[in-house]
Amino acid sequence: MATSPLFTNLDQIFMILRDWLAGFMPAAFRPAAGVVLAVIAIVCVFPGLFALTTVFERKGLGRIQNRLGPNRVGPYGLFQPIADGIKSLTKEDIVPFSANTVVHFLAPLSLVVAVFMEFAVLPMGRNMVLVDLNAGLLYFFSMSASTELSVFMAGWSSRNKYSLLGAMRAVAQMISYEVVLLLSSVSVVMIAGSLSLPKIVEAQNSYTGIFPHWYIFTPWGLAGFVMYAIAATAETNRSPFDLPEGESELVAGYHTEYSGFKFALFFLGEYLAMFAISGLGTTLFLGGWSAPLSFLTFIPSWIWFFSKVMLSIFVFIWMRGTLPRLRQDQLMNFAWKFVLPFTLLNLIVTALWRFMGEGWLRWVVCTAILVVAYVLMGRVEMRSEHFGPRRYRYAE
Amino acid sequence: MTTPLAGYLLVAALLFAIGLAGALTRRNAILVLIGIELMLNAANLNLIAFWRFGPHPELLTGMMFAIFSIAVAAAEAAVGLGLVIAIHRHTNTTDLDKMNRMKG
Amino acid sequence: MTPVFYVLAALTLAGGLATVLLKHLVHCALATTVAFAGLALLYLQLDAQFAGFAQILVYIGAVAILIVFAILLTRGAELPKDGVFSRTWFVGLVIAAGVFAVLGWAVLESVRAVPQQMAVPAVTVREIGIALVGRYVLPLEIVALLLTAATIGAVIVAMHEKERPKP
Amino acid sequence: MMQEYASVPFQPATQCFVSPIITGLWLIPVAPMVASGVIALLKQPRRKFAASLAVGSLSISMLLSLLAFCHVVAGWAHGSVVREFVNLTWFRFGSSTVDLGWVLDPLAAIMLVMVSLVGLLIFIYSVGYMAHDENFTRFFCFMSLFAGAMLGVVISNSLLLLFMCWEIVGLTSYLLIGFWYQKPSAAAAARKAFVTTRVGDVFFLLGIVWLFSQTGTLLFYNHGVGSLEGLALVNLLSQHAGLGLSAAGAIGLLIFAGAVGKSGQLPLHVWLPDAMEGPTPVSALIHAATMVAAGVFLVARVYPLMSIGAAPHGTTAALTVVTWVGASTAVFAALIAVAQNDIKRILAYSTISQLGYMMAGLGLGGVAVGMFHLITHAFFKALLFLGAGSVIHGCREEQDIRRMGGLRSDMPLTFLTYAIGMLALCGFPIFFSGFWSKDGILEAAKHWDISKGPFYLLVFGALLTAFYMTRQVCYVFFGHWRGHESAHESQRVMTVPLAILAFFAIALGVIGTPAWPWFHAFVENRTASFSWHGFAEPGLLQLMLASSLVVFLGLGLGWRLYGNKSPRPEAPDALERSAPWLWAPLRDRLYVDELYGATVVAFYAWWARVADWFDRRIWGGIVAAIAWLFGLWAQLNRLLDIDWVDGGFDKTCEELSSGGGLLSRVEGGRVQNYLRFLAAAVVALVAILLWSSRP
Repeated sequence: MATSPLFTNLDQIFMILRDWLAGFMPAAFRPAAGVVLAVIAIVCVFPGLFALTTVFERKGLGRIQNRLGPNRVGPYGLFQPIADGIKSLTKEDIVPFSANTVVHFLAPLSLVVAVFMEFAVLPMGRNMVLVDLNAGLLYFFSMSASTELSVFMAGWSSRNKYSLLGAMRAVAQMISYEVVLLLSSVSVVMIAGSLSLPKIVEAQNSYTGIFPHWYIFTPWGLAGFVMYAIAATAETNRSPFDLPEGESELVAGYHTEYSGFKFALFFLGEYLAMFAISGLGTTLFLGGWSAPLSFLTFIPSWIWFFSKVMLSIFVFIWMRGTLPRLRQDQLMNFAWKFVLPFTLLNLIVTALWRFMGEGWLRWVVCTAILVVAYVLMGRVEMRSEHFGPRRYRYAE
Repeated sequence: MTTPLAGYLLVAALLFAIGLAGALTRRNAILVLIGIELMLNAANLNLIAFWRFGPHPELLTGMMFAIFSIAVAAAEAAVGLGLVIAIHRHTNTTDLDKMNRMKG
Repeated sequence: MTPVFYVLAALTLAGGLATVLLKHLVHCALATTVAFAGLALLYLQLDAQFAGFAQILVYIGAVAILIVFAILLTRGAELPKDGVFSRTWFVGLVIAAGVFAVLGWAVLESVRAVPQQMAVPAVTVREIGIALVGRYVLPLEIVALLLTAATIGAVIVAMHEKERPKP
Repeated sequence: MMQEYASVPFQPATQCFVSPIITGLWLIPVAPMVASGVIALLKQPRRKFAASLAVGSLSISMLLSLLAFCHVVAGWAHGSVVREFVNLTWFRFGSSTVDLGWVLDPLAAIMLVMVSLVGLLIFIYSVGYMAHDENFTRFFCFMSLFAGAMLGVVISNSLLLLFMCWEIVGLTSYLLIGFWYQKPSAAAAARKAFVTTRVGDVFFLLGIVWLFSQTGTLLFYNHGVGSLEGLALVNLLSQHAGLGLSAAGAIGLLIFAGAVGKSGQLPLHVWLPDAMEGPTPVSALIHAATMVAAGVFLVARVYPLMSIGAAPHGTTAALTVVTWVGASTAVFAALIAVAQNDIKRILAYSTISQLGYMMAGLGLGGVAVGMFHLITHAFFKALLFLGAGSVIHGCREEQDIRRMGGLRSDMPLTFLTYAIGMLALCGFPIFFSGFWSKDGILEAAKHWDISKGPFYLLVFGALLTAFYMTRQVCYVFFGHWRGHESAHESQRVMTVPLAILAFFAIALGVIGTPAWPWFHAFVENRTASFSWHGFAEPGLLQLMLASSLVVFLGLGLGWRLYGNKSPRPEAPDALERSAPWLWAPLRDRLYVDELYGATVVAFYAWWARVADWFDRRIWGGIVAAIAWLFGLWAQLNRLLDIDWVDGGFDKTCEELSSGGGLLSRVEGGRVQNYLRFLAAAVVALVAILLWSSRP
């Protein structure tokens, strides 16, 4: 079934489309044309997804808070994003008087560009990857790292203490959780033996019986995925880690002073970052575009990828609707005293897993180590770190 | 049509000189550090260029050297900036011309 | 000489110059990141993917941020009153020029000795990894040690002394 | 380069398929060791956590041991291979490599289960026993370390690894005997134990070195090239070490010397009674059940070395030595035990004598006979010790049996279990495991055709055993209470292990009866079959009858002398009244300690004095003379300095400082200046370099 021509055509439909379109070019330019087409596709698809997600999020939050979301524009308010887009395009673009104009202008651009770059290495389906770098993971992280700077630029150039504080928080938080993000994905690299994301997906794309070999179904994989999810939430400044934009404390964080289209750009950037990071998580732990059960492989791979991504987006929204916000010191304690050590331990466990060879023993040992460590660190040691009132160090 | 080694070396040399100039002429300690970072990067460019054009690129020597020196540079930046901050807290200045006392 | 190379070299050097010349410290820092990015692209030109991405990750992702933090922590953000260049800036300039002269001379001297062969080495990350844990395992360990020491040192140096006398 | 990766230790898969039970065998000893490491890091108040960690880790290793045991039994039942091992290269120098490894065979499997089970019970017991001690966590740290090392001894497939674990065992024994180091007696006992066992270990080490030099490997089993396998043994047998011993026999005897030290055989038994200074669970675990058994286990492990070259039903010089040492120890210790008044000392001496039995069993009847007695003894002796501990606990730390009595009503459960243990030790017929195991030894001794001496010795030992155990029980549990304040039964956590041990003390006999010698078959890898004809061998029934008679005789004698009459604590012992000439030497432990004191210790003291005298007089004198000379010289120098040198020196200094003043302008503390000088210098240097290197 998985080999019928219809299936393959459906699965590869975008490839076929691209090649067909590129076919109109003279042979010399075809590869370039193919790349350009792919880029265009990415640049069109994900903003569209972003538009949908905004409605999705607002309505979802509405449901969680027991109210109807936007429901005026179009059927079920589906055209809301269009309206928002028009609004933000037509609004006046206010730049504070004392702002550092150039930087203030460059910040959103660089942010969005860097985020778009991240999508270049994500395999969104069988053969559906723009470039298959053999250092793909590293590339992804380097791009996501370079967004921090634009956040800082935005915060600093607005000459507004709320913005600056927001930016500082954001940067500090992103840096400290980026470490975790990297380390938790290193364990996947250790097992898959490659930094290239398509290869990592291939490594997970096989089945015992009907069950897939996704890494999340191993002790270290599960632990790594949980750590990754936490870090990803913090990395994208989403609730409960959304201190940088904590309305109650600093008006809107680093994009307080932005309005109109630049603000829209920031908004877009955040959501794209969410997509990208969920896509990476899907690729690393949830088997990328591979089907969850062996008899479901007839459904095209890209559908699987996007549905997994949207699922994790839904989880993001869910958490935002449910969890209260942390405090800065709690955030940092959590990062450095619990998440990071546990991730490091997870690396060691992965190494054990790698070297203990096949057999049930490694399951027992790895699970035991992780559980014990979790109990000791999470329950026993963090007990002293109970989230009590804050001791202000500088308020003497 | 490819770039010869000399091109890269010249760029590296120029960058090194710029970094040195920055380190020598600016007042601010942080900028001196930045200049030193630039010099280190120029050196890295050299290393990688030599690796690429050398007789045995498969041995990875130059590349490894560059990677290690990146790591070391990161450490250096951390410690250096830490020192600058400590000094600033101590003497309330980052101006090298004012920082000329041998003892705090 | 390819145009790409020219563009990248120009970008890098412009970033470097801006770093040295700009008045405002934060601008300098940002300009530095431009230089770093240009260098990373040059590495890619030299088929050194890994080094290039590592460069972006470490320098733009970490060092630049570090510098910016340092600038803000030392109130370097506002402009100094008496000029940004030190009193004896001229000497420094001369010496730098001298260094460049000597280096350039050296390069041009040695350029004819360099073979122009261009065997594109297909270096995968895997090989780099094997080399790292194989031939270069000792440097790797030492660097790990160094980084640890540096982290601790930086923290201790920059930490607030608690028993500071109240002014 | 890939070759190097192929020899990464974590790849036993380089051999053919090995089940994870074998590859994971190392977890058994490692679990308690890790636990002890963690406990060592804990703070004192974390008592509950420490205890649960120790017990938990040991129960993990017990489960794994059971798994391993079932694995071996299954392999044996299917007639497939029963000995599997994993070897790793530790390091190599020159051409020869030093390998470590672990092995799983019937011997190891049985010992694993025994050690981990008894150990676990004792751990649980000591949770209650040590509850009031302030060094609770330290105790469990040492205990777990000991358990881990002991399990390591059991599974190790390399004499070297075995020796390491052996030494850790010795160390923990030292630490635990001296656990209450504030008691000087305890500290002394610990030191004594350590030093005495060292004496044996030196010979052991010699044996190891000799073996390595002869065979080039320390692995026991390694696909036919191990040191206990054909090639090596034949090679060892072929060469003579004098005294009618082959190299194999000589090495075996050297290793046996180590065993003598560890399990308190005749010349080196003196430390074991003093070791009772430690907490009672320690005495039970280390000095009754496991560690002292390690010696016996070692002999059983290297048995091929000793038995090689024996004719069928014949024996070798080495085995003869083992037999005689064991038999004489058995009687010797039993004699002393008759006249002791400390409840734990009596048990200690009985342990020594039982170990003698085991050694004799090994020498006479081979591995199975000795090991069977080891296993049964481990259980009932642990039971007796824990019972003694419960008695001591109940009597407020009273250890003198003359100050107890009538406890059978005060602590019934303890009395019941203790009685079971005592009967098992005496070898009460049919129902108790001790009977069967001891009977096996006696039978073997009877058929020994070199001499009948050991047989009579062992029978006499059995008589004595029954006698002194009866004496002790009468003193402790019968008559009326002679202590200070009344006794009380111990709490549940202590009595439950007693009950379990008691069950084993009875039940274990079943697997070793002549009718169904399952145990022997398993150890010697034969097929076991049940048939009553086992009893039909000539002389077996008579022998059983005789030994039962002996036991009854001993019990009767004991009851006759001590039964149910409770003498005042100060009153002389019944036996003392009847035979003082016999009593005195027995009470003083046949003067062995005094003998050592008069010879070895005295010699060392004398030697120390001589060395001291040398230090003070000869070397001290020389040093003093040299010092005086130097003093003189120094005076001279001083005069020179003051008069001539200083003047000129001051002048120079002034010059220098003025010059330095000039130079210090350069050191303005300006970082950038330094940098400038640096750069300028570099420019100059490079320029010169290039200029000079121009064509």
